[in-house]
Amino acid sequence: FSSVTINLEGYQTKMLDGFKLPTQSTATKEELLKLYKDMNVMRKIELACDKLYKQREIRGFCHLYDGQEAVISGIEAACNLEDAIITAYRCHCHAYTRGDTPHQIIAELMGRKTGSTGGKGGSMHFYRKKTHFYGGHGIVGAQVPMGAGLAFALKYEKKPNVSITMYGDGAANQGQIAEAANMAGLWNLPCLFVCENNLYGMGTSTARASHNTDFYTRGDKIPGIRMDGNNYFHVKEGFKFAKQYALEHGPLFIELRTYRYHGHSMSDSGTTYRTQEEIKEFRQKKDCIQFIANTILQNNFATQEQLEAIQDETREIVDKAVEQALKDPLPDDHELCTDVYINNDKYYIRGIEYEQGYFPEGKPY
Amino acid sequence: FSSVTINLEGYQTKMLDGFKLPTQSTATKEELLKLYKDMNVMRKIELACDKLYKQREIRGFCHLYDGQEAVISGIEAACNLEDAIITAYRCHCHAYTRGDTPHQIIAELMGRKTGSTGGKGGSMHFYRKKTHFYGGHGIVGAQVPMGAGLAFALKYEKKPNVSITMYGDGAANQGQIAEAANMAGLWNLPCLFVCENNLYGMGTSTARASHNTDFYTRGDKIPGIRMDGNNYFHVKEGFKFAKQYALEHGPLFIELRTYRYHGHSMSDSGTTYRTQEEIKEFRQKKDCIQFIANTILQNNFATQEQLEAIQDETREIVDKAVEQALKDPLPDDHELCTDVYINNDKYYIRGIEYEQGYFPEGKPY
Amino acid sequence: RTLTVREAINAALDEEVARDEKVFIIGEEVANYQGAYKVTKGLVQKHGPNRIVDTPISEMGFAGIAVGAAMYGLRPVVEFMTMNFAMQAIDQIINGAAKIRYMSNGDLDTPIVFRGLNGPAAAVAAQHSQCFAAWYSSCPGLITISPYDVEDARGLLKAAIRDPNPVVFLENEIMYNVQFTVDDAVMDKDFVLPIGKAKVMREGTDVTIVSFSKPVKYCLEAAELLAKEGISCEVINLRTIRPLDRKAIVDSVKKTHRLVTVEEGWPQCGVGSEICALMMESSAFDFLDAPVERVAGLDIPLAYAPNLEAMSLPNAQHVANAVRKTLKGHK
Amino acid sequence: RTLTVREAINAALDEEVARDEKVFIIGEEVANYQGAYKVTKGLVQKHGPNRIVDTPISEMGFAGIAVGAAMYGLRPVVEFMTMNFAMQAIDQIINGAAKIRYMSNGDLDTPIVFRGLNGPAAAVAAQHSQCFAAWYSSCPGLITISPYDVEDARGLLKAAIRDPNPVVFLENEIMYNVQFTVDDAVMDKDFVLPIGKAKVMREGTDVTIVSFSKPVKYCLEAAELLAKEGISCEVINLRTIRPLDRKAIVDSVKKTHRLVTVEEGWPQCGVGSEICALMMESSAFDFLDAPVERVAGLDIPLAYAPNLEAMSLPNAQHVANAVRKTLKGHK
Ligand SMILES: Cc1ncc(C[n+]2csc(CCOP(=O)(O)OP(=O)(O)O)c2C)c(N)n1
Ligand SMILES: Cc1ncc(C[n+]2csc(CCOP(=O)(O)OP(=O)(O)O)c2C)c(N)n1
Ligand SMILES: [Mg+2]
Ligand SMILES: [Mg+2]
Repeated sequence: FSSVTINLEGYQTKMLDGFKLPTQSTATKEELLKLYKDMNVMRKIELACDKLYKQREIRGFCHLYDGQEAVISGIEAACNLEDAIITAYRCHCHAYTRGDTPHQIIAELMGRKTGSTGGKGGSMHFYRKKTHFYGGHGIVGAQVPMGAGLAFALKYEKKPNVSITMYGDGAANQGQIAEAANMAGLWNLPCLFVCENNLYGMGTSTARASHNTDFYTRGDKIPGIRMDGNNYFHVKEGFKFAKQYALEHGPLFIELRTYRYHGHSMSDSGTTYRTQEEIKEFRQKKDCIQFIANTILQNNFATQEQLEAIQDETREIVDKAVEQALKDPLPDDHELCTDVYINNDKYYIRGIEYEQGYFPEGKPY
Repeated sequence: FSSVTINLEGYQTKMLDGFKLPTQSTATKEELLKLYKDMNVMRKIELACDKLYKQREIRGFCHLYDGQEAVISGIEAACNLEDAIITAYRCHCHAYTRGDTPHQIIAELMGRKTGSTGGKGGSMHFYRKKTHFYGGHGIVGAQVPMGAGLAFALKYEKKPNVSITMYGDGAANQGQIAEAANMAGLWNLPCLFVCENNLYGMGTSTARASHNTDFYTRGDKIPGIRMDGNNYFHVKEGFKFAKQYALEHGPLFIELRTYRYHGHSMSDSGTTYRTQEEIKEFRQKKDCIQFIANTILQNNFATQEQLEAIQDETREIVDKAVEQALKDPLPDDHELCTDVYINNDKYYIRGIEYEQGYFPEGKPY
Repeated sequence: RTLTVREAINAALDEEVARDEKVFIIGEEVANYQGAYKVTKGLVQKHGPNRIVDTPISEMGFAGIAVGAAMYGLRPVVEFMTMNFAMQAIDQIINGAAKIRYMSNGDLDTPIVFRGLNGPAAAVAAQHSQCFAAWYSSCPGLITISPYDVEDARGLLKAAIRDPNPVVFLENEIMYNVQFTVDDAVMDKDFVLPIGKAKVMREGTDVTIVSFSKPVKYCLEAAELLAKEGISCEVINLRTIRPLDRKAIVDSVKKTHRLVTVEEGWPQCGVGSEICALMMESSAFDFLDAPVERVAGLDIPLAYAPNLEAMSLPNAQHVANAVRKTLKGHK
Repeated sequence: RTLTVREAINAALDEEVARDEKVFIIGEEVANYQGAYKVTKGLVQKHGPNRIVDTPISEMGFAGIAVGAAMYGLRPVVEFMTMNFAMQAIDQIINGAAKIRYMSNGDLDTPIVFRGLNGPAAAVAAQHSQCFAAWYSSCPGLITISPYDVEDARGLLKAAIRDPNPVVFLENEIMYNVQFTVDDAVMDKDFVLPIGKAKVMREGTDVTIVSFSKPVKYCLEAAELLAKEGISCEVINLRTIRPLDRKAIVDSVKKTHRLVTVEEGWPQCGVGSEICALMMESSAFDFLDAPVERVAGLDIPLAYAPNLEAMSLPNAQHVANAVRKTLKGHK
């Protein structure tokens, strides 16, 4: 049974004097190999999307997560599937860690019947109620009060769980985050306000959008922690602490420093507002998957060849998913008007032309 | 030429180390007598409204300002009529200091043609563009971004003026204030975010609504000052400093501790969520007008009789205003549809019944 | 039994909170202060602060919190002090609650009621007097209800809270104080009215008058008035604005051949407009003996002065005039 | 000259910023990034960051800042990245801008334009596809414009910026890329179109088709199609939704006796509904030889999948069908 203990860099904190923050992280070989595989699946899903988008198999917005995989991986390692999670539109990998298959995710992006939401939601709208994943939200910042509401419900139902409420550095300037934080603070909600700071909101750097760019300090009287979002261990241990803290004391602001490799969405090259050097620097020196690979290799948990085998395996998983999705049919026509309401059949749905509508009574009146 | 110098209690501040806050205030006899008169006019306007409301001469909402007069008086003493001011619905006295007459104010509350907005706005909606008074706003918090916008315009036009953007302790929890503050901070707008903390937002005490009740600290990286809103001198000197600061450095958060004697609006007795003792305490020991009277008397600027004469004079002013307003007609019928648009005549206005509408072409088509 | 609409709503809330522990009430001043309009009077004393939750003034925030709680499985009843302030939170209502079931392919639900007073009250001027019936009712995924009397308020609010879909429930301040007599059935703990069904308030043969909320009163008054002129009006109280009870309107028009719509909101793209469209596209068209008459709030921001206010809002006279016009036949 | 709608809007903005130093542009990504949809391309380079102002993601905040600046006397042009996000700021648009002149008895004005893309784009699903024409156009005090082509976009945006009233200007993403040929007059620095005037895009005698924004294209296509069947369609591009050019519609119907309305927004309380109401209450009623046909977006939140999306939106076939129905006479 082989495992490794890693020393963690100190956490930057606000109003957490007297609390002992983690200083070490221990991981088994199995955990790391599984992690390496999962992170590779995530990365490859995103790269597949990039390719499919260029082939016009995916349309509309498509916000990729490559570069940020350690964030969601570390969070999930510290929490469980009863902890509610909600995020914005950059959500493919959150769907994966919450249980959607690569095939479901890619099929959804291609608008197929077999996709996670049967082709109805698309890139920005993944959900999985049974593992407490609540989206996948397209309106920047609006998911944050919802996340506080999930925390409200967890507390109301006396669950030993937290709400992981995620948003970006750009979203941080939406006033509804301040509103939600104030109520979470007043009511001691078990809510983690998790800012994924990837340095840009679309084309705007944090300094151009935020008067205060220390996002972990933006909860006013709510304490905060900054974590290294490229370091799985830092995130994982940080979130173990954070979850425990939130259950005992109430909300916490968390900033995760990370980086998105791709542009904001597919129409953004991602190179007009940041330098090639900066991108290179992050890709080459701070890549979160390479960091795991290095840890594995340094501890002789696997050989380079074994890691390459994992790579091949994950490539195959994603390739197969793509292949399958390409063959999958679009949603059935009759799905068009389902699930507008619960008890949908009772509701009149007007057609584009009047007579084409759905009439609960069976015919136009 | 007689004047008095008063030592001020220290200001509570945030992020203003290195700045010299005022320690003294000097006022002439004339200033104080004029102030005493103005504050009495304000108080008596509000008391007249109370009475008129009970006589059913005023309807709807009616938010009175008695108890808080030192706030607006101190601000106006430090600023001038080119400094823009905007506040919420508790705005009768702001209208007065910006130049509306007691008659115009009371007439407006009674919905008369001679009122400040010709009977169209009512209690919550006073404006006076020529002295840069921008309302009078009924949606709690929404005036705050507007105030930042006034500051934006002042800066854009390179004016040596600030925007005095006022809101209540309850309003402080509206997210749009955080949004406006962030932009004001980023862009160095000459904006004073002025929170009139009268301890309650409707029936809710600050501690029940605000996780952080130190309102002067709620601007994140924007510095702040807390002032004694019952003390004219403290407010006046504080705002002289604040205006200068804002012109040189950008926005500032200001909290003014004060108290409203009346309930929130006329349907609120104001006694279910606070104790009689508390109200008595403020009325008897901290009344802002009595404080000025005492200052005048202590410095022999006037005798008790002379102050009573001023009281009589102001009573007469307000009584006459009421008397006149009671006689004034309601708005002319033809005013009903004016000023919906600029170039109003060009616009069709549908009637309650079709044919009764206003047709720019002269007749229904 | 005689009670006011306020009491009816209060009792409906009380009973539903008692009945289902997932139901809770959230909003400004709903608990300690007993409601800004005293609609939630006594509830916090009875059910405690976990079930009756006072919020800061943060409409977008607490609406979003309620949507999140509903997604988890609770059944929030959100009180907006007035629906005017819900405009700050409307994104949460539309993009949060209304669309989420469809977007999630049925995976997520938001059983939630957004309630508050709507439309013109008295002397509160333009920012506090808007009617939102047309806006909300335009949105699929949402149910929009606007009760008139005690029976409506009680039966529809209870139905709304029990319904698994998101509901916007538009009350009227002036109606809060109005008393109605109801029979025992209405006071039953399980009295619910069907959502999406209009009520014929008065049967008639010459003209159909369709309305909702407070103006139903003017319609009934006008009907009374017109009865004296020998005109028989059928008055329909829509109750639900979406799903609109199209059939009830069509059936009535087939009988009366004439239609007047009455609302306090602005005319353009209003509820009356939609009913005109219904006449165009349904089988009722051939039965119309005169064009539909719309009675609506004057197309201006509402003024404060009592005379201007009165001139801006429909009353029984307007309704009666409109009826008479439809009876005069074509223009 | 041939140019795209995007270029037309870009040039209109450029010229108006140059023409009047009170005009400035504010919104997310409008400056350095050149606009999320590149509509403001090159403007910050030319006019500098004081005139072209990038904001944080704070719709309510920057809309309010713009309203405040307008009250002071500036003339802001607010870009919402899409009008869906303006829902967060709609209180500032309605209670701030639209009502303030009336409430202040004419003392305060807000010369301001709120612009952004509106309605369904392509494959962006329910939260990014809503049409707000009906909502905004319901509000007195506000002007609501929705251009179709280059001439519209250029002439109406310039008019909107010069107009002293608050304007909501609803663009369409798909139209941004569409090229149109225009003559020199349109390119004149002072080319403005009259607000409140519709344009007859194609004259015809058998049926009037009324639409706005992108669907005008489908109407023209349908007219082309139907011409081959010997049906002559008059196509009206509304351009302005409020004030609606009622007269243009009425006059056309008096000529053709038949009417079809076409929009991409949801049907209930939509623009088509209002036009049905207009037919009821105007002198056009007696000229109608068939009930009005409404063509509108399907009454559901828009789905992402291409086939479902296509099935949810009107196209030329729907328009043609509707026309044929009106010609078949009564139902
Ligand atoms: C309310 C709202 N405003 C604007 C947008 C358009 N928009 C989508 S993503 C985005 C940038 C968000 O940046 P950030 O929060 O940092 O998240 P990231 O994309 O970096 O993950 C913007 C402006 C939106 N979807 N919703
Ligand atoms: C957006 C909005 N929400 C709620 C209200 C109802 N309301 C009016 S005043 C008020 C209390 C405000 O308290 P505060 O800001 O402390 O100001 P004060 O009345 O003490 O001067 C509330 C809840 C409103 N007008 N607008
Ligand atoms: Mg970011
Ligand atoms: Mg207060």
